[in-house]
Amino acid sequence: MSEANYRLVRGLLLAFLGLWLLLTLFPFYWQIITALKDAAETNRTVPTFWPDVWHPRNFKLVFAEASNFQALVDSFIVATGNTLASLVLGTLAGYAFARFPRQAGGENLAFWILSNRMFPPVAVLIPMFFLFDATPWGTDSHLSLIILYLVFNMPLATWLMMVFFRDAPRELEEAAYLDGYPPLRAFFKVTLPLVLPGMISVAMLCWIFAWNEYLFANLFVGTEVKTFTIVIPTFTHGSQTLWNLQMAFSLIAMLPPLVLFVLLRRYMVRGLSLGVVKG
Amino acid sequence: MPPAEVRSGTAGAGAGAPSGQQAPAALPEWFTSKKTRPNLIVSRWVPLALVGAPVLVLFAIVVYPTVWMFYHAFQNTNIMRLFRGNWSYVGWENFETVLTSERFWDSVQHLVQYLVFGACLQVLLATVLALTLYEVVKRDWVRVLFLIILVLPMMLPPSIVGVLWKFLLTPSNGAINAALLELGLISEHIEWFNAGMSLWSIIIADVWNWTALPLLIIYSGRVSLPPAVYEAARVDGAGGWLVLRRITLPMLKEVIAIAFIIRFMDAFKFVDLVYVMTSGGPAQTSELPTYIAFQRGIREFEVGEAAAYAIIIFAFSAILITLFLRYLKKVLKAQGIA
Amino acid sequence: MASVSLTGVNKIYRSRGEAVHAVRDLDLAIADGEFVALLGPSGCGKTSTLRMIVGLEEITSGEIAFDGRRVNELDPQRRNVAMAFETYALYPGFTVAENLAFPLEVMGLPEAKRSVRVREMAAMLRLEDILDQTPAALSGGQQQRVSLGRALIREPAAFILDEVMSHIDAHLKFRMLFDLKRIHRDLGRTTIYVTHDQVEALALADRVAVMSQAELQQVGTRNELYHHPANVFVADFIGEPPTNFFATRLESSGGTARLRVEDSELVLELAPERAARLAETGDARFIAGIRPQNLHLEGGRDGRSASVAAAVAINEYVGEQVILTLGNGASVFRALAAPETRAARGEPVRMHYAPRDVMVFSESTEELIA
Amino acid sequence: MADLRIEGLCKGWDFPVIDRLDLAVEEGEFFVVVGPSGIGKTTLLRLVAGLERCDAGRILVGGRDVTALPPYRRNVAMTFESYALYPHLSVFENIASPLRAQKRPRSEIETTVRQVTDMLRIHELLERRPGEISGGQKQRTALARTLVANPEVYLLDEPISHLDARIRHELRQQFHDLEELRRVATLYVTHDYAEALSLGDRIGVMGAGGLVQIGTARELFERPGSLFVAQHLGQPSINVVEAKLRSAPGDALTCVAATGDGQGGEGLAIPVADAHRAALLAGGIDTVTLGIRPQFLSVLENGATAGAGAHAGASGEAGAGREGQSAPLHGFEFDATVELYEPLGATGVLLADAGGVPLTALTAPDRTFDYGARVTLRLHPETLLYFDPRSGASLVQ
Repeated sequence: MSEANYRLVRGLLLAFLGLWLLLTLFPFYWQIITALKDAAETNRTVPTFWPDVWHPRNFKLVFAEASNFQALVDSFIVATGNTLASLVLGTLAGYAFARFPRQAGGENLAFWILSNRMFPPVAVLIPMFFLFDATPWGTDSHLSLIILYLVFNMPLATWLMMVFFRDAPRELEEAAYLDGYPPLRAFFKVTLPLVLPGMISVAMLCWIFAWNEYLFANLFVGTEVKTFTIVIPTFTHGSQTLWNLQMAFSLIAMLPPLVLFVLLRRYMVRGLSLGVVKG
Repeated sequence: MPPAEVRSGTAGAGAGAPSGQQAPAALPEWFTSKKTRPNLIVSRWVPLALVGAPVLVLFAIVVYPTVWMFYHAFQNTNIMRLFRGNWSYVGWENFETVLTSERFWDSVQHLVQYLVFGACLQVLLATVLALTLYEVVKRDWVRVLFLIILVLPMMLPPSIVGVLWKFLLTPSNGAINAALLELGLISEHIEWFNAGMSLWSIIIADVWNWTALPLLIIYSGRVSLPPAVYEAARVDGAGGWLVLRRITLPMLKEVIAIAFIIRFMDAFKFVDLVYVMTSGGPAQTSELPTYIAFQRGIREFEVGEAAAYAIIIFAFSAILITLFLRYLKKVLKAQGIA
Repeated sequence: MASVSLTGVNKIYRSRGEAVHAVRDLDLAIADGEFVALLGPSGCGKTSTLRMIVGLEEITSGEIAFDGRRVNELDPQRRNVAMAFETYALYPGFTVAENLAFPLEVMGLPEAKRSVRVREMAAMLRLEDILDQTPAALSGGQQQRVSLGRALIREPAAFILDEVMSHIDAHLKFRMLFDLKRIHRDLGRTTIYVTHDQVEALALADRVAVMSQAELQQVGTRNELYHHPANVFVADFIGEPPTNFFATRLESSGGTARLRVEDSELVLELAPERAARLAETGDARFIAGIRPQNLHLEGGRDGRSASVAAAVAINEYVGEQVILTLGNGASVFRALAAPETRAARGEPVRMHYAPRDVMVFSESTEELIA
Repeated sequence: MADLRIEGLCKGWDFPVIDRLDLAVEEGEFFVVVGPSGIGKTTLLRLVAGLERCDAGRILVGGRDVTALPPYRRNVAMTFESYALYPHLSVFENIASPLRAQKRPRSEIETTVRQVTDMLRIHELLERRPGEISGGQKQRTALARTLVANPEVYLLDEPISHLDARIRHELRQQFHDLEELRRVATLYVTHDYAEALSLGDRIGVMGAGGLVQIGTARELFERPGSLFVAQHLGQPSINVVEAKLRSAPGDALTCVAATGDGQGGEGLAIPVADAHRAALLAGGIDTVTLGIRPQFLSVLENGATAGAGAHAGASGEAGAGREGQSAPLHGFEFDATVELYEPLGATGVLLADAGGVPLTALTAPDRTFDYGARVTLRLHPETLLYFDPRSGASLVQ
């Protein structure tokens, strides 16, 4: 391939990348301007690409219904509760896999734990539904979701924490033993601070996955507890979808994960590429 | 020849037993009889306890349900029988029902369509985009900015993605139709949620939503390739195409394969966009097997049949996961991580 | 084969808005077929220099020319230099044979000719047995030889080696040094060798260019660097054990001049013509340096007419020799002695030296005066 | 204060690494273990520290059996090759770490750390993080951390091998001067023979499985018990030449060196010194492995003594006279062809070919030799070492 051709190909690739970026951004653009239109404008037969009338009151109107705000609170409780549980269990197991691989059941057990993340939830959901139905707290509760989300978050936390603990030099811990610290004190003095950045990224990932989860919530909760993800598709007034309110509410709801992602992107990208698995 | 060569014939081999000190032919008695004593700083129960808690949890929330499903796949369970406790063994009947139903085979066809365009196309696109981003875009901050933008859709919950695309694709006054009309690419509205199109709509939303994942994986893979190798290739005189063909793609092939398998595994879990955007409709034309399993199991309470669906999906998944883990293990070993 | 010349070369990096001057006004001319070592501590700019020569780094200002032809704007592909990397940079999926053949493949050489050349190179570097293995299976020493072979297999304008021995065991290193020297003798290619290890540089190179803090300090043969170091840095960096330095004051009485060491009772004699040169500067204070191997227990021979008294602080027997650490007042200095020397701790000794072996540096500029 | 005793220590993974090793380091003794990399030196230290469990054997500190104790109950301190400084703690907190583990009062920690850091001249770095200090300073910090622990045994793993020449010499001096280290039992591991010879009160050379020879620096260098020890100590390494023993006229004995590659060259016949003859004859063997130290090969040009002012040159003669033997001063002279010459810092290394036998000689550094030039080499037969070609054991003690 000649030099001129090579340059042409580079130009084409660059153009394609630019186009893809525009296509990626367009839905966000549409979401934002719709959230700023009034109801009448969203339902015009020819949509406007720039609002005729600005209508920022949508963001206030969304919370006129108290249950919408409650949905965000419910989502927050579930995501945070699940993150804490996943992190504690995952950190302990990850440490054991990293430091005592053989005594902790070895590589195969670690891989088995990871594999749980990848199995289709259909195999789990139906029996879990009947199982939780029989418990005192029932299916329609924070706790049921907190436990269910462990299915995908705990294996992720375990696997990632194992990788982070492996990266933390074992010698530092050994130096602490020789300084006279027994194992538990050495863990808190040396090992834990070393993996703290890793733990933060794991916590963020788990939190975002739990915050965003739709399928389990859709099937399990809906009356006592409502997460925002199951509320969003229900923004209707009669047979009319209230697009502007729906878009405004979804903007508010997707803000936490986006902010987390942009602020902590370095950790997150590392976590995502190490985890090589999505939720 | 330097004098060292007279005796140290193994000098070139680097580390190893020093010359003149052959390993004893017979191993000492203590060694042959030694028990593998764990080198533990803590009691041997500690690692077991640390690992035991998550394993128990997984048994409760994954293993037990899976076994339950296996059991009920061979029972004539439905909701009433389940509550009365009077289901009974029916052998392969549930599987027969599933495998002879048109609904199932249609959904398999849909799945294939999704795999080709939702998974293969995404990995292909992701490879091109990731390598373009790394090789052609030179400024660091621009790369980071582009990467953030590309990954944004992944951070959204599926219900927002579904609702957003449903809105964008609304046939009468949706933004996509309006834009296409404006640009003169079409002359009349596309009916995105008609029988022939609804699955395509889902696939479009999915490409927008998830292409960033293989992109991120492949991009990270490219970043971690040793720069010195590329410098060596430049000094050796190799041009862009040769480097891509002989060095970059061969070194990335494991990573690309992993991205592929991940997207394939995801395909068997994929169901949330179907729920939000079309609920499988119209007339079951956008159903995937996973969706039917949920529908039959939890909405229609045909537990036995749903279990049969689940087991079939489970089997395919298991094959893929085993493949994936085996491959991942190999790749990690090669990189010295595991 | 080509000569390489650098004229007024500068390299300035920008990192976080700050300009870092990595190489400053470097002039260096390397003759066709010469072996030159670029020596300096880490971060002195030697690797940047080398990368500019190869073309992996842009030249901020100045000119680099091969055979008088400016190459500043040329890609590495067009400069026709071969390079061996510190990290070896072997192509991971390739076998050893494929690694060696890659530069030839790029040149478009037919398969048959490639394999002949690969076999020749493998014989020269003793790689025949491992041609089918991949780099991951090789030891550091083997990888290093493959990387050398990949660079040598072409006929480049210049051959450039970047810290190629830094990951090699000491025992193996000696052998590799001999190999490299022999290869250079046989092929006679222009070679630039970057290292932080003075032993490697002195052993291999026709001339050594010493760099520190982005600047070239001195270029010269081993004897020039050893006996006439341009400044305190070179005198300190070249030589092991390191040179002894003393802060001194010039003292003249009865027509002879001496250097009195400031924090002890040591007095260093000066050769008359050197004393005159010191007097010319008009300064009173100087840094005096003397190499440990120029301090002797026995006097009389080789013009060792002067001596200093000291007490033995440490007697280190290291096999081939003894390193004596000596003290007088607050001055601590080292001397080399024959291995059978058995001076005990605290024992008083007289160390003899030839006044011409005392190097004197300006206190302000640290440059060699005499 | 206590001594360290190791009895029948065994450790292995895929193959035995340490096989029935016995060692006693007295209170106040500085014992250096030297050996090639990967031979198990670090494993030995880790066993003593308690970071690895031995498969058999006992470790006693001050008579107390610590074999079964975990490291934090052993009262030993160790520096790691990688320094193992805590990156998230300041230099002060790193050094104070053992004192904090012992829950000492704050004021005492403060004073102890100040004392140690003043002594090691790192008192200005206390607020910095390990990432912000140089290699030499890291090493001093690691050393300070072990010193404040006030242990019964010091374990030092390659503490200075990764540093620049000047700092290495400074720290070597520090190890000689530190009273602390000279008060208790110290086990120091290195692969650098010069460091070992310089520092060790006694030195153990480690080969496969354990210590091959233990002795003072001079014992090991001048009377190596085996070829392995001789090869490991000295740079450039000792010349090793396979040779046949031949009776010569009179009752003299010569060894005839085979040519290096078995083709070409007429070999080299070197007379055996009187002092060695009896021992060699008693062995009843006809082939030996000769060891010739490069510094005992003097290079003459045109018959004149070369290397004026160089210790390497001078020591050849002096070495011949050691042990008070009445050796003929002229030694044994033979011709050789120059293969390569490398001037190093304080010495030069000459590769020569003597009748097909490749030899390395140490010379004065400022000489020049041309490829292919003829030189005369001189050798004092008393300085030769003889080894059994099969076992590698020394034949003459």
